[in-house]
Amino acid sequence: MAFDSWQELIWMGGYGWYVWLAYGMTFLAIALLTIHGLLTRKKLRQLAVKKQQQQQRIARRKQQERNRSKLADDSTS
Amino acid sequence: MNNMSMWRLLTTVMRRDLAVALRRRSDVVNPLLFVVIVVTLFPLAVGPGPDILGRIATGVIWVAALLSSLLGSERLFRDDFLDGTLEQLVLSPAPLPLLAFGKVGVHWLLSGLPLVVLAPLCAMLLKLPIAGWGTLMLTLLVGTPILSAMTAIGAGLTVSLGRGGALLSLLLLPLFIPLLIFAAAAVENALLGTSAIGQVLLLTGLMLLTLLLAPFAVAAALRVSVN
Amino acid sequence: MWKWLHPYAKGEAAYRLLGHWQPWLSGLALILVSVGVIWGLLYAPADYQQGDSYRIIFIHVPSAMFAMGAYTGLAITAFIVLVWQIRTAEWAIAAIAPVGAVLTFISLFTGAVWGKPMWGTWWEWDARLTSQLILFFLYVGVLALYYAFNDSRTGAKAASILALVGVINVPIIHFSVYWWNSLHQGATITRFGDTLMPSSMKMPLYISILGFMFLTAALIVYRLRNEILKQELHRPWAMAQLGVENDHGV
Amino acid sequence: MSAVIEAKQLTSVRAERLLFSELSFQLQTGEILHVEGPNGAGKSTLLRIIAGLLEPLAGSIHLFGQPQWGDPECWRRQLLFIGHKPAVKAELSALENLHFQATLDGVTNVDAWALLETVGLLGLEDIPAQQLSAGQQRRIALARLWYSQASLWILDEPFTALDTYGIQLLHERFQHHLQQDGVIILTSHQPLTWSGDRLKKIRIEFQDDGELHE
Repeated sequence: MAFDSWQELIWMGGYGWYVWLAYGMTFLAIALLTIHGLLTRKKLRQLAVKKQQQQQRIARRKQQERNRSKLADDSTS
Repeated sequence: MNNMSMWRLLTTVMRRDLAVALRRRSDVVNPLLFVVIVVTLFPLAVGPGPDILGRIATGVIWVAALLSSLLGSERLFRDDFLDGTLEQLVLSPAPLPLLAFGKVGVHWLLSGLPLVVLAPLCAMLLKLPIAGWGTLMLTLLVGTPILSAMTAIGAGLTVSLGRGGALLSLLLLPLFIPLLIFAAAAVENALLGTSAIGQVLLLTGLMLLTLLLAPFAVAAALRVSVN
Repeated sequence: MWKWLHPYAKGEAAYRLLGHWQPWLSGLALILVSVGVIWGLLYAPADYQQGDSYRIIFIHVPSAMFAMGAYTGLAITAFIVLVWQIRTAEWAIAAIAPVGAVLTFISLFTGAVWGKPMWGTWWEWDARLTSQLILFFLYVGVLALYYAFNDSRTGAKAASILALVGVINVPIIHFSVYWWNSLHQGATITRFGDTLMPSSMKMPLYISILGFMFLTAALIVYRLRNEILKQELHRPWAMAQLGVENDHGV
Repeated sequence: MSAVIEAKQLTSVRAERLLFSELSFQLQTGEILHVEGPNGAGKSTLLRIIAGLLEPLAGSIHLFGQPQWGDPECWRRQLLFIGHKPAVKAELSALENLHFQATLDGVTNVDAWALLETVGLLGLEDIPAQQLSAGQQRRIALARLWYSQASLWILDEPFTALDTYGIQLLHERFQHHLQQDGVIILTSHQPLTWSGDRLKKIRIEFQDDGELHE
């Protein structure tokens, strides 16, 4: 251990502000990059849900059309 | 394809570009006026004292040259892209890098070469000691072809975007830094009375390298852009 | 019948492969960076000249190294894009560039903060910082060009051309900037002669460098997987990966 | 009879939308292919793919049995592409445009005056193209057809902005080209006044669920 106490560690021989600023910013930047990745994934999931709903709507409409034409066939026959 | 017909295609592309440019003279003249105006602004901003003006003269002239090269970049491919000429160039039997080289050549003739001629005027306005004039012109002579070639790469990449102005400067200006450094240092050396031959040779080497490689990059960029 | 889907199927394979790597890369990155940084901050001795301010080196040097390393990776990927037209490589352009840009930013920021106690100024036109700044501009250019196009394929190709032009220029820029620096500053400030470092300082630095290597790789892989999902969202496998049941054709 | 051009299993996706898949066709000497379809269906994309301006997602194109990118120079000599952008320089006159274009097409002994007369631009040769009408500009672009030595013509909406006489003129030129064993691929919203089995048609439909799915 190069430091005897917490105070000394934070003080860093008078350079504490610079050292911790550098480390803090590094951590922040990497954290932001990671969070951005997570947010992207969340957005993708929302998009996927939207797409799924769209496909379900299309499928339902096609089903209805099929039923209707079937009904029409039945009534004419 | 034999050399004769390639040569003819190259000169045809160049003659056509020249003919078009000479009918739109304002497009050619405006970037040059821009340089003169920028140069005029500096004495007004930092004061007309010869010591400070003389110190910054080379830098100002060169930075103005870089910016004016960007200003004139639209002329390279914009109209060709809009009227369909670019498609025809891409489909031409001639190698596209060769045609790109021709277009870079015309751009240099109309934007780089006039800057060399304008240099003494700018040097005079900025009170650059006369010892540096020759070297300044020499650096512009070997440096502006690099400007034209690199600008063509950027213009080729952004031509299909329509609003490429700010983007283009973002892409290109960092790549111009070595040019700026060596050109300024050459003039500095000339002013100090030492030899500037090293830097000028270095710039010449850079120019040859750029002219050798850039046409291929321009061709690749244009192929992407006609998509 | 949909034979043409074949080239697209690679997206899924790439996604799965990267998925296998992801935990290892992230885990190693976390462990090694933690060890390197804590060792460097707590246990490494203070420098006899710079005191404790030198401890910034344990992030500054690795981030600067992999800022450059990522650009080399970007250029290699760009080459693959232009020559073999592999779609995963196209997506990798979008994944590598932001990570590289952030690493460059970190190295710039830590360099500036380190410079303040050393040189008494936040920004010194030191050769290393200046060329790092230019590298940052190159990254920004590639990103801006990529996102300027509506079509991601076109964007990836254009950005690839720019990255290759950039990588040819990087050595020239480095050379010119170092030369320029030697011209304008009689005495160059050397921060740390690597050879003079005692091993008690070197060890944590090496561990940190190794950690940043895995960190860079992990971040890139994570973004690349996101990018693959984004581009392949219309496919059932991608939707399944996101936990959305795809019942198309029901 | 050998196939002049053969397209195999072409598939194209633009902006994440499927335009056409597994499109194949074959043209023998003297045949004309009319690509039909509504706006935005991908007709221009198909033409650009055949011309070599775009790459298909899958599939291949052969000209005289040679693959498209085998010998690009030869390929481009055999091909004449006129897109809906006419490639006419607005600042230059009709005569200059013709002159430069002919040289770029590799034709040296072209009689520009005769060409101007053929396409009905005599007397307008000095005027910058930007002052001519859209139809007249198209005539400048189409004048290339009269000296072209390429065997494959790819024309995107060649009849646009032309008057009845111009259309008739173009038809005659097509007839001549086909008689000389040429091949034409074109898009047009106008019905072609063609009879006989020389005319082939393919139709590209607008895929309203052109989303990519299996």
